[in-house]
Order: sequence, then C-alpha cells, then structure tokens
Amino acid sequence: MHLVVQAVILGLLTGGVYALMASGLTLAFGVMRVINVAQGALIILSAYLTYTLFVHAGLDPFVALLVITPGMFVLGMLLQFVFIRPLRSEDREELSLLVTWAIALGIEGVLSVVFKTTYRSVNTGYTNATWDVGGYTITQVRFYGFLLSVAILGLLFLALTRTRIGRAIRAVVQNPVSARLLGIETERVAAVGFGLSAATASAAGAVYAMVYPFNPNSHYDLISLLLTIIVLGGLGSLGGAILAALFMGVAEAVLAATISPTWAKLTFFVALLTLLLIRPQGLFGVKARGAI
Amino acid sequence: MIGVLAAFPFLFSAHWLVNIGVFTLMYAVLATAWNLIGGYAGYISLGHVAFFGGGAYAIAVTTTHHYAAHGYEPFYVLPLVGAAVALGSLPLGWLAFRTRTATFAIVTLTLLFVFQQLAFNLRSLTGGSSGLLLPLPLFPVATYERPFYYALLGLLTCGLAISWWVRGSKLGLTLFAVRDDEDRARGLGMRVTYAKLAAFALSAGFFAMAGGVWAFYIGSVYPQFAIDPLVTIGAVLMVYLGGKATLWGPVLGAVLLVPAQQYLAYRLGASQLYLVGYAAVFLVVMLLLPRGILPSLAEKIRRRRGRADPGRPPAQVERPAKELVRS
Amino acid sequence: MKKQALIVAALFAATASVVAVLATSAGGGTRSASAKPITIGISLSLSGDFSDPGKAARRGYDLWQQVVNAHGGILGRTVKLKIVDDASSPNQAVSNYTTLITRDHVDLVFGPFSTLLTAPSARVAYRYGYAFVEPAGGGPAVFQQKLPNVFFAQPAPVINCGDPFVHFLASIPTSKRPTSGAYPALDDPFASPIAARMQGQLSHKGVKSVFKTIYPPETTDFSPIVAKMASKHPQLVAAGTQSDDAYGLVRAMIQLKLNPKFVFLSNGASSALEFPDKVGRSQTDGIFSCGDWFPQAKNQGNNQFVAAYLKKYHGSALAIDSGSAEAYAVGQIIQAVAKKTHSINNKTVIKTLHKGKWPTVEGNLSWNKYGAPKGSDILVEWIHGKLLPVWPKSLALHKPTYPKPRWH
Amino acid sequence: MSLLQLENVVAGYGFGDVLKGIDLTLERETITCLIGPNGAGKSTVLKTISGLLHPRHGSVRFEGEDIARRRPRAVLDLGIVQVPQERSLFPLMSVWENMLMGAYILNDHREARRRAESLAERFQLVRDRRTERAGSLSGGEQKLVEIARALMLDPKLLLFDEPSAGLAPQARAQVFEVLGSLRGGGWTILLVEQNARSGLSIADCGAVLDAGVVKLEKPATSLLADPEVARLYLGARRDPVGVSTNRPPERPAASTRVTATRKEKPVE
Repeated sequence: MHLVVQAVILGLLTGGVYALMASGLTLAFGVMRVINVAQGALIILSAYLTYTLFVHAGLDPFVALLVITPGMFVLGMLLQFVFIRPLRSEDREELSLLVTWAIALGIEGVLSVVFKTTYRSVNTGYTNATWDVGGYTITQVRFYGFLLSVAILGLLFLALTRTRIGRAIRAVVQNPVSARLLGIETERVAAVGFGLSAATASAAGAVYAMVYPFNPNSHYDLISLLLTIIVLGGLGSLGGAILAALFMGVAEAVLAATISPTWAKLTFFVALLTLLLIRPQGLFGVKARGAI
Repeated sequence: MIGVLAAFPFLFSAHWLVNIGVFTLMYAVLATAWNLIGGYAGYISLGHVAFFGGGAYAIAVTTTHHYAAHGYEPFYVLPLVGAAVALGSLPLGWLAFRTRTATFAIVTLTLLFVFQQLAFNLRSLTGGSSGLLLPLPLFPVATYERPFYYALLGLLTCGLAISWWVRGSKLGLTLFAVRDDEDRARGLGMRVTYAKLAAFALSAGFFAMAGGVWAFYIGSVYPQFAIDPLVTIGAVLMVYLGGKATLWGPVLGAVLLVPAQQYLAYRLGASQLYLVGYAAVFLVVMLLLPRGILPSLAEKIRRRRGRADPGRPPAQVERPAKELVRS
Repeated sequence: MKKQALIVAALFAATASVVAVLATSAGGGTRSASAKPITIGISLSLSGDFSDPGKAARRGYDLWQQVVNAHGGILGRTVKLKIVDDASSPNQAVSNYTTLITRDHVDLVFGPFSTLLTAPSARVAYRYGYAFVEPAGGGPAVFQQKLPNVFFAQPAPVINCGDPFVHFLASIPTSKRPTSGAYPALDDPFASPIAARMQGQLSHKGVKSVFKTIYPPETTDFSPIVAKMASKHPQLVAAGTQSDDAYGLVRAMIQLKLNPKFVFLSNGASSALEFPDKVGRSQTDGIFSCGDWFPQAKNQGNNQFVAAYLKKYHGSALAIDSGSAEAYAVGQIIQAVAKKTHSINNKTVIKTLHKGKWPTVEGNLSWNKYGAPKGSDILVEWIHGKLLPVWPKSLALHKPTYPKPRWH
Repeated sequence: MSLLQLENVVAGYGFGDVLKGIDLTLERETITCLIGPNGAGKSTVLKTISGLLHPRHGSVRFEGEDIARRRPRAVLDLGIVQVPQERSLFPLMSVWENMLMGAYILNDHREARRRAESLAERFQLVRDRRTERAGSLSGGEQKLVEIARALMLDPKLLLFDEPSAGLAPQARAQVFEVLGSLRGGGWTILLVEQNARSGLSIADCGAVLDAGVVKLEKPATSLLADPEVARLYLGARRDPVGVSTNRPPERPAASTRVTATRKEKPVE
C-alpha cells in the first residue's frame, strides 16, 4: 500500500509535467490541424539550452527559462512560417506530420553534432533533495517541476481566455471558417499558436533537464508518449490532454511499482488501443469521428 | 525495368555493389507496399515497420533452432510468414481504421512502439534485448548476395504486379475513392472497410516478407533494428520522392535514395550531419515536390506536348468551406 | 505506365553508372608490392546512437596507428587505417565491411563498436576469410555465432563482469556478507545478463534474492523501481547498468534513501569522470563496479598508450575511455602476431591467435574456439572520491572497503 | 449608386469554374434573395464577395470600389459580414463571448461590450442565455445568435448563406421572422436560400442562379408569380413561410462527385 501511494504521488508529479508537454502539442493541433511531431525534439532542444546556460553561465534552470521561453516562441513562429505555411491546404494535415518529423530529425541531428550523444543532466544544488511527508518521499525537483507546469498551464489558460490573441486562438480552434469571416487572420494566429506551443516546450524542457538524463535521441520516447496522451485526451482538447496526462502518469508509476517497469511502458499504448475500441474520438474529444 | 534489375548482379558482380542492390530492393519492396495503403488509400501508416519486424522475428524464430546446414529454407517459409503476418495485421488494421488521418498515423505509430516493446519484453520468444541469431547461410561466397537479391526482386515483382492489378481493379477504385472522400464512397455503397483492410493486409504481408529476407541477410535480429521507425520513414520518403500513388514512383525513390545514403555514409558519414541531410532532403521533397518526381515529370512532359490532360477532373463542385479557409 | 518504367530504368542506370565510376576512381592506382602500406578497414559508429563510444574507439585506433608507424610500422610497412561510418546501423555496418573487403581490398579488418554491430559484421569477415579482432563486441551473441575468426580484445566476456565482485564477497567473513540481494538491470545485452549471472552465483552462495527487475532502455525515471526495491530492504544492490541508467539509479537511491551495505553497478559507475559528475563525488564512496582497463595498470604498453593519449588528446588519464584502450589493444594483438609469424595473412592470424597468450594494454589475452576471452575483469571501487582497482589482489591498488557509507 | 455590383465574375476551386460570368447588382437597403438548384454556385457567390475566394475574372464593386482581390479581413473592414451556412458559433465559448468575437476587428473591448448590450436588447435569446455555452444551444437558437453576432460590426452588407438549412420548421420560421425584421434597419442583405419561397417572401429582389450564371433578376414578387420560375426552381407545391416540405436537398449524382473532387489523379 505504501508503495502504491508513493507511486501515485510520483505519478501525479510526473503527470503534471506530461500535461505541460502535451498542452503545447494539442494546442498546435487545435489551431492548425498540425500534429507537431517535432514537439519532443523542441523539448529536448530546450533541455539542452537549459543545460548549456546552467553549465556555462551558471544560470539556474528556472531563471534560464526567462531567456529560453521567448527564444522558443520565436523559433516556433519561424518553423510555422517556413515549413508549415507553404504546405498546400489540402494536404497540410498529412504532410505536416512528415514535415514536422523531418524537423525533429533535423533538430536531433544538430543536437548530436553540437552536444554529442552522451546523456546529460542538470545537477542543481537541489537535484537530489527530498522532503519526507508522512513517510512518503517527495523529490524537490519534481515538485518544483510540477509547480512550474501548473503555473505555466495557468498562464496559458489566462492567455487563452483573457487576451485578444488568446480569444482569437480559441476561435480558430473551435471554428476556423467562422474565425476568418470575423476578421481573424488565421495564419497569423496559427503562427502565434505554434509559437506558444513551442514556448511551452521551453518550460517542459527545463523540467525535463532537471528530472531526467537526456540525449538527442530522447525525443522519440517523449513524442510517442505525448502523442498517445493527446489522442487519449481527444485531439485538440487542452483539458482532455491534461487529464489524460495525469491519468497516464499515475497509471504508469503504479504499474511500474507493482508489476514491472518494462511492461508499464506499454500502459500508454494499451490504454490507447482500448480507448479506440470504445471511443475512437478520445476520452474527452468533442469532435466527430470523421472530423478529427 | 525488372529485366534491368534482374541482370544487375551479372553486370556488376562486385559484392559490395550487389550488397547495395539488396538494400535498395528491400526499400523498393517496402515503398511499393506502403504505397498501397499510404498512396492509394491515403492512410498514412507510420507503423508498418512493426510488420517488417514481425517478419524478421518470424524467420528468426523458425530458423534459429536449426543451427547451420541451411540453404534456401528461410526463403521457402517466406510466403507463409507473409500470409501469417497479413492475417495477423487484420485485427490491428480494423482497430486502427476506427480513426482517420492524423489520428490514424499516431495510432499506427503506437503499434510500432507496442511491437518494439513486445520484442524487448517477450524474452523467451525474441531473446529480448539480446536479440536472436539466425543460422549462417551456406551460400557459395562468390555469389553470396544473389539469393537475397533475387528473393527481394521476386517480392518486388509480385508487389508491383499486385500494385498494378489493384490500380485497375474495383479494389483500387474503392481505395482512390476512400482517399478522396471516404464518407461519400461509403455512401455510394462501396465496400470501404473491406478495401482498406485488404490494402493494409497486403502491404503488411510484403513488409513482413522483406523483413524476413533482411533478418536472414543480416544474421541477427534486435528489437531496435528490426523495428526501427526510420525504416518506415525511409520508405515513406521514397514514396513521396518518387511519386505517391504511382506504380513506379516508390521504386524510383528507393533507387535514388538508398544507394546515395549508403554511399554517402561510407564516404563522409563521420560528420554526424547525415541526419540533418536526411531531414533536408525530406523537407525539400515535401515543400517543393509534394507530388513527387514522377507525377511532376509526367506533367511537364504533357505540358510540353501541349496536350490538355484528358483525365483531369472536370470543374470541381463546391468543397466544404473548412478546406477553403486554409487556402 | 511504360513511360514511368523507362524513366525509372534510365535514372537507375544513371545512378548505377555514377556509382560504378566512383568505384573505379576510388580504387586507387597501381602500387608497388613491397612498400605499399598495410590498409586496415574499420567501420565505426561515428554518428548515431553509438557515436560517443564509437569515437572513443576511433581515438584508440588512431593512437595505435600513430605509435606503430612511429616505430616503423608492421613488417616494415606503414599502417593505414580506413575508417568509415556505419551510423550505428547494422545495415550500414554490413555494407561497410562488404565494401571494405570486396571493393577496397583492405589487408585486415578491425571490429566496430557494440555487440549489436559486431555480430553481423563478424559474419561478413568470416565469409571472406578475414580475421575479426574486435574491441567492443563482448555480448553472448558474438560468441554464439561460433565463428572461428572472432577475437574479443578484452580480458573477459561482458557478462562475466560481476565475477570478481562475487569472488570478493566470497572471500570476506560470513558475518559481514550481505544476506539479501536486489538485482535491477537494464534491458540490454550488455547489462541484464550480468545481473542474472550474479544473481545465480550469489544465491548459490546464500544471498537471498529479494528483488529483481529489468527496466527498458529509455527509462529515465528510476524512482518507482527504487521505491519498490527499497521496500524489500536489500543489503546488496547488484545492478546490470550501462551508463546513464547507473546515474539515474544512484540518484533515485539517494533521493529515496535506500542504503544497502553493498552497491555494485556493472557499468557507468566505472567512468572516472562522468559518474562523480552526475551523482556528486561525495556520494560515490563504496560503490563497486567492474573494469577491463585502468590507466595505472602495468600491462603491456600501457604507459606508452596513456602517454601518447595525453599528448594527443590532452586531459587527464582518468578521462581516458576504456573503449580507446580496447581499440588500441586490437592493434597490439595484430602487431604481436606479425612480429611472431612475420605475416599478416588472415589465415595465419586466425590460426596463431588461437594459441598462447597475447599481452596488451588490456592484460594478457587468450581465447576459446569462438573468440570468448578466458580471463577475468577487475573489480574497482570508489574510495575517497577515486576509482581504484581493488580485486584481484595482484592488480589491486587498495584494499576493498565495506560496508558502503550511507548517502548524505 | 447601387451598393454592390458583380460584373462577369468567374470563380471556382481547383481546376474548374463554378461561376461562369455572374452579373448581379444589389441596391442599398434592400433584401435580395439568390435562389437556384444545388451546385449552381450560390454559396460561391457569397464567398467571392466576402473574400474567401478570389475570382479569376470580373469585378466585384462595393460602393464603386473593386474589392475582388481583398482578403476577408479587408472586406470585413468595409462593412461586409458573412454568416456561413455551417454552424459558425464557437461552440465552447459562451453566447456572450461569441457576441464579443463578432466585433473582434474593432479592437475595443468596451465598445464591443456596449454594442453587445444593445443587441441583447433586441435579441431576447442573447439576453437570456448569455452565459451558456454556444454549443449547447439548439440549431435554430445558434442561427439566431449568429445573426445577432453579424450585427455587431453594424455592417453595410450582410451575406446569409442558407440560414434556414437543416433547421426544424419552427426554428426556420423564427429565423425568417428575424431576417424579415432586419428590413428597414439600414442594412443591405444578400440571402442565399434553398427554401426559395420563404426566402423570396421576405426579399425585395430575387435572382435565379443556374449553372454558374444569373438567369433572371427581378423583383421578388414577380419571381414568385412567374409560373415558369415556380416550376423550375420553386417546386410545384406551395412552400409557405415556415412550413417545411421536409424534402431533403437533392444531391447531385454522387458518382460524378467522387471523381470530381479527387485531388490527384494517378499518373499512368
């Protein structure tokens, strides 16, 4: 029992980080109907940037975010402008999948040239510190990471509901034609949406860098997991993605603790396949089957 | 074309050239098979390499216990393996076809990871991360690569024949209709599910058979190599480069890319930039040649002759505005 | 349809002829028979997943070439290495060795990095009658192929890495031995078999197995595993690890305050620079690992190797990856054969290596019929922030210290 | 001067032309109803005006200015608002948020709120259900909110694409009632309707579109009275306002559509 509770705590903390990572992905899909396979690579890129700033400039990862986030935002807009926008509308959804995959490969390639393929990790003073709460161990880094994720998700939520561009993004997500007819420049909004999505990668990358060792190849594991989460949550649904992420974080940790970590890796996929049997539109998907 | 390929090992008998030929043909088979579902039906499966791995493991498991003294036996069981994997792919296909477009791609990608994980986890069957060894084929050294080469050429010929047959058949018509507007095709009473599953199983079978030959050729099977996402991506890239939904495009893509890749890695791979280069080729193809070489060339030729395309669709009736808004 | 086929055929022919032209031009002109250099073909993972260890191996090969040529080469001929990249892919490795042997007609081939690439590559070498001395393919698969041309240039097969630790435990008073053992292991041909072997040996010696798990290669979060392990209160943790997972495992043990009396990590903990960097130097004390090479070893040519390494690549001796030493040893072996038989004929090399002991920086090596080395690895331990050989006694620079101090 | 003038407009998607030379004139503060069989290009006319689609030939003059190549945003700035045929509310936003989105281009939140308040006076539905999610309203209610939202910019020209499509009879009646009530409010309206009789009954002018050209342009009453028009375009039976004939809109032969919408023809 102790083991399970401990696993649930870990799972929730991990799930929070997953939620942050998946939010960017599902946002990009919502705004542009683009499955950004490069999101994992963007997260790893941010992790490397965090690492570099930490090792060479001594910047604490949480401070480094202030520099990296705007950078990633711009990079996201740039990627959208150069690679996604020129795709012909009718095959954008299909081609974007492959194009973003190529972007991921490119980022992986550049990272392995610059940083080699050895695993890196960011060891701050508090990396190994823990709290003991009623016999349960809480890793401080993970807790900070969780808090950061919650904070960023909160900011994202505020940005989407309280700002003009945020409303425009939601409008484009919910009804692109109508948004365009109301004078929303959908391409510009899409670029901002993509930028925001990339910006979430920066925070996710910072947390990732502190919690896990990573190398340029790590993005495969990340993206397979994130894609599963957003499909589980229903493509384009932010709330769905967050719930699915928490659920999966907990399920994975509990299974790893009680059964075996190798089989726990399959949790995501089994959950996904089961879901397909019951609800092909995802747990919280509002879209009809054909419209996904 | 098949004749040229058949004569190749005799024209260029150097082992290293035939060796490259083996890999080229392997990818040609994969690309041709992927084209059935990804090109004709427009369903982008990113997980087909799971079936490649399935075939590789099937051949490895069936041959690994009879050590040595082997010649062509693995090739004989190949059709069986293909049929078995094709059958086995049906329920998976059925499950995956509950979704479309991007979701379908993600779900198939998931299949890939499931299979890779299974290959790692089912240690008693697959050897887990320690992999499986296949018997050493006892082919004469002088023509060592030829059995593999011709086995793959046979597969390619079958694949092309099926591909050609599908194009002219009701199955092909249904697949094209699915790609264009699945709901309408269904509304017209076309047997959409059946057609999709048939294409899926066919292409899965070819992936498995190619995987079987590959396993025998390399001699060892490890999960990360037998079920490597880059293999699917390679095949997909070749299809797009050569020309999606064309008969010869996938072959062309393979013929262009595989030797180039192998040779470049050999000559100047050390720079680590090959991934970047790969990505660049991919992006250029997607952005500049989204229709692939063959269709673009064909169009150019047609235009030069000043002939109007007789097959060009007539005036398009209104499309849903959803698509419009992105134009 | 026909037109398409023609286009494809034409492009194919063009590609083929380009390749053929490149092939003949790259073949090189005529060479005088006696003075021509000895070319040695090597495929290494210079890009892709194995690129870091691949590059370490490359440094070893390059150094050996430099040292051997500085001493007049082999049999009066200079040594030329032809190193190509296999991008960590078995397909490319097979292609590379095929090309090296059948196009470039190299005199010898040396092994690549990793068992996963060595197994298929060794077959290619075998097919064409080449000896395959290899630095890094020590997994069971390599020897199970039963190829007589393979020679693994390390003192022991990889899965025997835990043996010295087991011998050491057997040597200490019964009252101080651990009574319960936990065996987490990475799902990797280099790691999980080590843990499994140790578990077998130790339970035979009365250490109760209380925990065993195999975790997937992409595991980055070790807390669930360690949490579960901690609940069994093992006195010994003997883990089959590779590198990053070793760091992760230790970090999780520190975080979750699991304090066994003995900790053995098969790999990763043996890297003198990275390990303390990743887990904190003060936390390393008392952790055991195994090694095939260390800079202070008194083996054949080791001083020369270390000196040459530091001169060429700088840094400290501790920073030398044992992968470089292993590759260097491959060269030494060939050098020794040539000295003994005055030949580098592959048949001679294979025949000769099956007899006797061969001194290298890795120690004196000898092999069974299929290339598995007959020696044993060295037990190393972190003592006061330094990685020191502690077992067998003949090679020890310090006495093993135990039990392990608690994390802090 | 008339408000809007289309001259010889040719437009279409992909390879083909849907509009094959349209001439159409809208007088200020009138309601014009565009009728015609399915596939005739009625919606395409609206899209051409609102900038979703750019014509290949011809001119679209609004207050004398050619707007044929403008982007939707620029057209909107001129005071032309289109309500598309599909549901166009943002389903996860509240009714009130939807209203505010109607004045997105104003970039003045306070003004937008003021206008929404005044429209809420006029549309009871908006007033009563302001906090509800738009997606939870019935189809007819959503259409009414869409109409209200279209007025947020106080446009000069309103384009309605089949506002009654897919609605239950009662809701349909309500929609036509509201549309009719817009007469005399200073707006010019172009209405595309499948329910031709209902549409024409609230319109001043009628135009018949067939096979990409305007066949007839007459006062609505005379079109309604024309037996030939009735036979060809209105259906033989009477189709009074708000009463459904429940006839599903005919689809063109589907088999031709399948090939027609194919994106790429396989190269032989």
